Amino acid sequence: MNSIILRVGTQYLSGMLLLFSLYMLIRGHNEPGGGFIGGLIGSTGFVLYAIACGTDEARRALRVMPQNIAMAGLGIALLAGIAAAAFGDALFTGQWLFINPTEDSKGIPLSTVLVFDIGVYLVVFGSIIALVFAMEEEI
Amino acid sequence: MEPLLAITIGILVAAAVYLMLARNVLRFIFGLVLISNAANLTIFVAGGLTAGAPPLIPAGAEAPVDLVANALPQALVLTAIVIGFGLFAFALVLMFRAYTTLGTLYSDDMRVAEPRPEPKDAP
Amino acid sequence: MSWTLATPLVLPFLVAVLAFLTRSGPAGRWVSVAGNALLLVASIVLMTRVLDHGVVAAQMGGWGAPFGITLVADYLSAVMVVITAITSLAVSVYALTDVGGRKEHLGYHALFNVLIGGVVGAFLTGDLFNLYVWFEVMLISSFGLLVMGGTRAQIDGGVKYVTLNLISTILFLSGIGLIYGMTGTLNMADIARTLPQVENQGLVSVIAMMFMVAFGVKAAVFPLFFWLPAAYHTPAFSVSAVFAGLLTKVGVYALIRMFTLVFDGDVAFTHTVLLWVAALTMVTGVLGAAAQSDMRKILSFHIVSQIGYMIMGLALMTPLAIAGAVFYLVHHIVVKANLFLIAGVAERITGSTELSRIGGMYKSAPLLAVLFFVPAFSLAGFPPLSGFWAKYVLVAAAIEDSGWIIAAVALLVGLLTIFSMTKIWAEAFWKSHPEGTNPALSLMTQSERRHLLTPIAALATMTLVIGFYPEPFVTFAKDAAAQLLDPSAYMQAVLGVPS
Amino acid sequence: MNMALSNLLLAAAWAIFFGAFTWLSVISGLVIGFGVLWLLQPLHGGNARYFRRVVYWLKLIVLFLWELLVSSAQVLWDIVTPDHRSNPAIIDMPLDVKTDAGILLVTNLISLTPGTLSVDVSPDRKTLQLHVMFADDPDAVIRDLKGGMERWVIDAVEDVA
Amino acid sequence: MGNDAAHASARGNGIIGVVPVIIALSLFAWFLSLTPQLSDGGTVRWVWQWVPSLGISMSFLLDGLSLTFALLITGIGTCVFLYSNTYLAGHPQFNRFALFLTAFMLAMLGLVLADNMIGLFVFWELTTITSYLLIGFGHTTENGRRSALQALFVTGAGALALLAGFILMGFSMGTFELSEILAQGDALTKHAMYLPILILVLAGSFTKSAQFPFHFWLPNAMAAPTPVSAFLHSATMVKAGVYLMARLHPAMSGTDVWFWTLTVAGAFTAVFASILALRQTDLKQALAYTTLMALGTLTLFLGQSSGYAMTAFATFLVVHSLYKAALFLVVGCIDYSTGTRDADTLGQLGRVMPVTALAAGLVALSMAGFPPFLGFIGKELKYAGILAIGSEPLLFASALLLANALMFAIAGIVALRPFWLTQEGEYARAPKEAPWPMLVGPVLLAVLGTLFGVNPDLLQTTLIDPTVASLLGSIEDAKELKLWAGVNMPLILSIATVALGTVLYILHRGLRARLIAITTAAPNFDRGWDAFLNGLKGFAAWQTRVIQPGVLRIYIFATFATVLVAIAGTMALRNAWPAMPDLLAVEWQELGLALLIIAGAVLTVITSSRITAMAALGVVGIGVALIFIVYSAPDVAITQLLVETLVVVLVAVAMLRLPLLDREGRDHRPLDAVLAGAIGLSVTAVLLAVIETPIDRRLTDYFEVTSWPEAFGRNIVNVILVDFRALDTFGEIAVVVIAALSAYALLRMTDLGRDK
Amino acid sequence: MTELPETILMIGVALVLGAVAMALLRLTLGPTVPDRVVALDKMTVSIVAFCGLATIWSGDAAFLDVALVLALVGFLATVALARFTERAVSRDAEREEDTQ
Amino acid sequence: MSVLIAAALIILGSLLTLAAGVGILRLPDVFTRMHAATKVGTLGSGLIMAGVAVQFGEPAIVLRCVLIVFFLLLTAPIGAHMIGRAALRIGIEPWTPKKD
Ligand code: NA
Ligand code: NA
Repeated sequence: MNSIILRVGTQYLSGMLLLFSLYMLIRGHNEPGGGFIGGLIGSTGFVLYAIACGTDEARRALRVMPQNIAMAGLGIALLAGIAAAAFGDALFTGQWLFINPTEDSKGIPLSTVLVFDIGVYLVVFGSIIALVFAMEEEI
Repeated sequence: MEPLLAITIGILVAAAVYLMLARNVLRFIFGLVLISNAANLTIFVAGGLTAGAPPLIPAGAEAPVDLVANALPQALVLTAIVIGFGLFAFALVLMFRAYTTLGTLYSDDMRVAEPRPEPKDAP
Repeated sequence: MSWTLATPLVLPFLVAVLAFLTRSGPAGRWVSVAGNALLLVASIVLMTRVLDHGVVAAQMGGWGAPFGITLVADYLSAVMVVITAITSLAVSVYALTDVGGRKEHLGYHALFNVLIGGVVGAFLTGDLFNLYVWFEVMLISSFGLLVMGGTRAQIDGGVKYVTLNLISTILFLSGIGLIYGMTGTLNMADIARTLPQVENQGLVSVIAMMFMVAFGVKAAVFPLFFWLPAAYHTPAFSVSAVFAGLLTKVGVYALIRMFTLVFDGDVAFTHTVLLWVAALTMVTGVLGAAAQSDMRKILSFHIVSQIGYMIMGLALMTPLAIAGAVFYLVHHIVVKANLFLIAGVAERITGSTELSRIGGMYKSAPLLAVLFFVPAFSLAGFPPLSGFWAKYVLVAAAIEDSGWIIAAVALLVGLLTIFSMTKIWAEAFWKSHPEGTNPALSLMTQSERRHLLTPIAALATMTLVIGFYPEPFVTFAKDAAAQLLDPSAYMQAVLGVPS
Repeated sequence: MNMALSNLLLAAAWAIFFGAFTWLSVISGLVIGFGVLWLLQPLHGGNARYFRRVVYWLKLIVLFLWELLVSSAQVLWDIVTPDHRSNPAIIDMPLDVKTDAGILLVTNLISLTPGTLSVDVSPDRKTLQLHVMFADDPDAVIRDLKGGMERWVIDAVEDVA
Repeated sequence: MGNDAAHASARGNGIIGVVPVIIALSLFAWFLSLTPQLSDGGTVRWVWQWVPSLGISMSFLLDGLSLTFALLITGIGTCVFLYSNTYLAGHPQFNRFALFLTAFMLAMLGLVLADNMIGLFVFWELTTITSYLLIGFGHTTENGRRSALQALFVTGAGALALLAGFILMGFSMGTFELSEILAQGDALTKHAMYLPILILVLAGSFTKSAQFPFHFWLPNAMAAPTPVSAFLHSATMVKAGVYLMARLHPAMSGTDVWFWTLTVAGAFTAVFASILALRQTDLKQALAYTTLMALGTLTLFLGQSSGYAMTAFATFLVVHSLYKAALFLVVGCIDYSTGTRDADTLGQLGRVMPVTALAAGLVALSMAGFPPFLGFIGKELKYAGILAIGSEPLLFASALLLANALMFAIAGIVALRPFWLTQEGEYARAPKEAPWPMLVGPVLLAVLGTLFGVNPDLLQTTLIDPTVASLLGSIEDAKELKLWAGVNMPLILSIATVALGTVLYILHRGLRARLIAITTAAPNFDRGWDAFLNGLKGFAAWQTRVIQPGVLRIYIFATFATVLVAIAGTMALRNAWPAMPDLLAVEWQELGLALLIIAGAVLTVITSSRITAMAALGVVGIGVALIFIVYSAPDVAITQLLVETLVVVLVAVAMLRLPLLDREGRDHRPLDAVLAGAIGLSVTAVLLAVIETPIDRRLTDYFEVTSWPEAFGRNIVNVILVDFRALDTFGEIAVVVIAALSAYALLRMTDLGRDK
Repeated sequence: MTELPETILMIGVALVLGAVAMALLRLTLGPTVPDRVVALDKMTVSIVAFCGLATIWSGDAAFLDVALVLALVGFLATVALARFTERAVSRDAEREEDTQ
Repeated sequence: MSVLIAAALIILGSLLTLAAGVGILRLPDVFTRMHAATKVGTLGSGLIMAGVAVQFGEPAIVLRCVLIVFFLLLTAPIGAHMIGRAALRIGIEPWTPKKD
């Protein structure tokens, strides 16, 4: 797409989209958002990139094959579920660790649930990019 | 609202079915999008509608203070939407590939896997 | 306990991920084989557990039923998982030769193992929406496997397969929505407990019929089977083998599960419909096969006709009949998958599966002839092969239930099955090759022979074992039927309270 | 932009003194911080660019909003009145702004101010193709834009050599 | 015709050729050793529980009847194996042949020994399969394959009826053990299910024993190598049906249905077959038809219950087996040394093949029923038996007379002409005496025939009495076998037979011409078979063209039509209609949203512009998203909007290479519209019915109170997705990955071009 | 914070929905592809407005996230469609159809 | 006080949104329609967001409103540019009043 305006706009927008997607991912457990939404938004960042600057450039920017990202995401999500075995719990039982909890707040949560959501993010992100890129390269 | 949505869904389905019955498989794709939406709405409606109260627990509270929307159907619909998108995307690519390989979007002309019987086949 | 149930479900996905990330080298395919071997072990462990404890259930995520998702295995589920593992192992070995590097690099092994994962999930889940999810997992991976190769026939078959299956999927999804609207739950045992309290029981029957159609498409019953003969003869042989063996059976499994556990309130209506469906499926399927002249097309239509037998068992709804259906499921998966694998070898050495273009294998490939003879005549129901017992139990059940017509139909269809099987036998094996060539197994390399024939031989052996020593299988099927007809144990295991 | 950074730091400090990140504390912090920096200008090698830049930015924003409001009225009027008294035309405007950001800003702001719409930028980035709703005097339009919007943008984002 | 003998060479087939002979011989010896225990009508039973959960066991019962059959099977088997080791010497597929033939013999043994009906059925089907493989031994010829299929299909069809009969009998009598059923006396004949059982069982027997009208497969089965014919069609397979009728005789006979069915079918088959036999010029074919005649006669006798009839049955069973096997083998020898079996060509072999000629002569005399051969006694008993028939004895006697006379003639044709009359054609090779292994059989059997004739009570005590005992319960009922029973009706009939037979033999050529004329005019069952097959194929093809036409649109239509019938039909039948909803309660902004969605849907349908369709889909998506917003589902709304955006993007990309929507004219399909409308209506109806029931929120209540305290999340929807129902979500992302991979593979996989 | 009067919001909703309806009408009428695309784009922007109203009406900020996402991503569809229009016609595939 | 401002902003914003809709419908060609959609529409949504911000006043919400408006101002013109250039490239002539 040989539009200067779009390309320049994309410079700012795709960055913002990626940033925003991560934000949606992190806050997803307590407010609207989460892995799906995050992943979808993140992928639109690269979709825009591909539309504005062509898939070759977008692929170079991504560096990794999108399907590998997606598969890795699936693996991460699965491991997050299997991790429960280490604690003698059933598959996909959330494991939580709270850093410096105080009496009023639980503290900063780290959990397999978040890892799972990250897996979801990567899957959605990678899959959609793989799809759109492949399609883009057909035309 | 539920009855109105029931009717709306019915119309969506009717439109979708009509499109899916078309000769041009692209219309099937359109129908697929419509009917997926109809299915998602069905779950959403069947789970009961609550206006203006998202299923979020306000900070400081242990649970929603007053009635909030039914969260489970929302989760189901969300899942269904994403799955539906996956299926849609594949179907679209398939039809695309069908056109580039078979040279047509008209299902009547897609007779490779099941060729028209030659006259000699007749009893 | 919970991991006994979870492991067979988790393994295939783990294998898929590993196989995909190692797809560039030859490692991927061996990961797949090893993973499926492990799956077999896990499934056998599960089976022993089920044999000891009856129905076993576990709550994923540790959230109690009906709030979390339950994995549950009764005899039926357990045996289906075992048979799935056997089939997938056989096919993954076969694929070592049958599936080329290009497909592997595009992720064949990932798709295949995710497919298996979906199948296992469908057999093990006790949650209706979760069942939908596993159906989708199977469906989408089957889409991919079906069209992988990109031949024109595949694309065409794919279009039909995809469109028709998507319709059933949507129907399934909507049905779940409606059930949830009526019962407020998704756990199948919980639904079974709640559904009788719905006052509009007529509506329950309507939903039941929606599910019958949705699963009917998956199971390829009359008049919803179009997609199967349109597509199953097009993909790689290992793919069509696993499709023929497993996919439609998941539909049958779902029908059995739903119409013994959940929709048993209006048997007089629903199961009468099922009986008609069964009869028509048997007949139309077998006649369809009689009209074909391509090995895989014949076999594909026979899947349809055989599905009819299983539905017949469900429709009669007597202990013996259900037992027959279960026995038939197991027998048919082994036999049918094997026949497609054999078709693959035949195509390899004769150059086609079109009967008019091949022949001479009886003379020059006697081993293959034997390996074909066993499953083929088992399918035709000749004693003492597995198919005979499957058919015997069902016909006996029908006669016991004074179902004269369905019994007659079952027997007649059996006769026509003989007709098509002998057609393949006479054309592909007895008749000399039209080009006068001698299609011998020696046309393949040593390793090709090992990869292709080992699974075939193994499955054929199973057929013989079931045939010559059916007692344990029959008793098992009878116990499974007892469990299915009295779901109290199932509900007890899932909900923890006596229903 | 290190000046901007220090300005932010000062604002943060200010807010911390108050012990609360409220609107009041933050904004007042920014203003006061700006003032302090301006006082200490010599300390920073006496370059006034940052302060000019901030002023230009504010100017740009304010003027833009004003333009937006004023000329919206025109379009609104044309929309609600039955007859179209507009006299649209496609006109080319030479571009002086160079940087990517500048071009984006100019084109977007022009598009956002009713009556003018940037349609395309020529590949050589020299001319901007505009659709103007009230193009009774194209030269006047171009003059206004170059003297107004583009000027302000250049001031705000580009270093005048 | 001698294609199977063509491979022949003097040497045998090594150990493979000998093993079957040893097996058969040792079995024969073993059964022979058992005769003393059974001569007084006793039995030996052996049981192994096979499938107890189905009441199916591997139980074997050895009594007079089964012993007789067992001896015939193993004895003749020995001769045949010895014979074929030379007959097929050096044949490339001899090993399979030996395997199949041995398997067949064992299956046959199992059949006659089995006491459990299902066990019997298993062996019954095993004989079917093995004979299929044996008849198809000449598998490279179209005819060989056709005959094999025909035999398999006809007998297989009967077998299925038989299975049903057995199951029905088993459930009716409460056991599958024949001995227990036979022990219950006339319980079966009195049972309500007797008639269906009888019909089903007879269907099995008649097809197997090629009774009219199922006779046509047997002559075609002569495509098999001669030794196979000798074995299958003299003593074994075709006699399985007879055996079954005999086996069930105690439990099922004595009713009018039984009497008339068996007597008439048997008599008709006998006459009909012997007439057709006279027609044949191929010796083997001629013998095949005389086999039919014999089977008819045996069936005829099984219709009765008199001691004479039973004795006649037992005797003729043995007689026929002996001479028929011998004759087949003789014909084999002729074929082997001359390369032809054509009666008109053959002649003057007596001098070159003296031993064969001798054997043939002896056997033929027995067959023709001359004293002092066993055949004579057999014939006398037959007449005695026929005269003992309760009703219409003379009619059946004359039928039998005609049949016997024809048999007499055939005997002449087969054993007299080739050896002693003038040869009228050329032989493929110079004829010479057959090698000794091929002669052992015929000679031995011929000698036995003579021996038993001279010394009947040898046979009487060992086989006949026990057989009759197992048919009628006690050996007292058995009539005595005598060469000279004084001048009586049977003797007169015998003389008449000889006279008529001689006449027929002299005239047989002329008769044959006429017969051919008649029978070709008469309906031909063999051609009927072809008609049946073509009909079947035609019907199958037609049906498949109708329901699997290969047109996607029809498939989709049928599927949706089924959906409609399922939903609307059930609603009507089960009266699940909802109450009419109160639509006035709707608020205007809700109506607005609904109309927005509807407008989008309608626009998608009516437009023929792809971009409009795309945009319209976007409208629907936006409308649905609005509904999600209004009804408090922000997460869903966001997802919906994002997905819709991506849908538009993907479609917009794909469209760039796709053609216009409509090739010719607008897309207007009234029928589809009707179906679509009907489905839409029924969906609405179902939904209205569902929302009548208030939603039970117990799951959600649980999630709301546990979401934060136990799952540490305030966004309940997200907690459900990643924790409560994480397994769903996992499956779902698997779908997404695989969708991407599949689509990618689909786009990247270039046609591997393996389809033509 | 004091509630806004319901009527104000309802008027707002009515006006916004009215705008959507008009956009829909334009979408239907066309006549050119860009017209339809503009209409769709306009709808997206209107939904942002609608989300604002929903936020006040429900008193829940969650709907602002919807608006946020839409504001950021909504134009992607516009871009894709615009590009389709441009390319499709420059490929001269369908001037006679879609641009009518 | 803030309620009144919020109300005013919302009504005004909704009116502008509607006006944009009317413009889309009534203006003569795609370019003029884009004028209405891109800016009047954006302005309308922007005002409504301002209303939301005023109504709530909480930093988090105000920040989000600002972001929304910012994103709208950033994306809307780009979309408009894409459509406009597509329209030009497929040869749509700008409408001009009949000079008579
Ligand atoms: Na969807
Ligand atoms: Na879906």
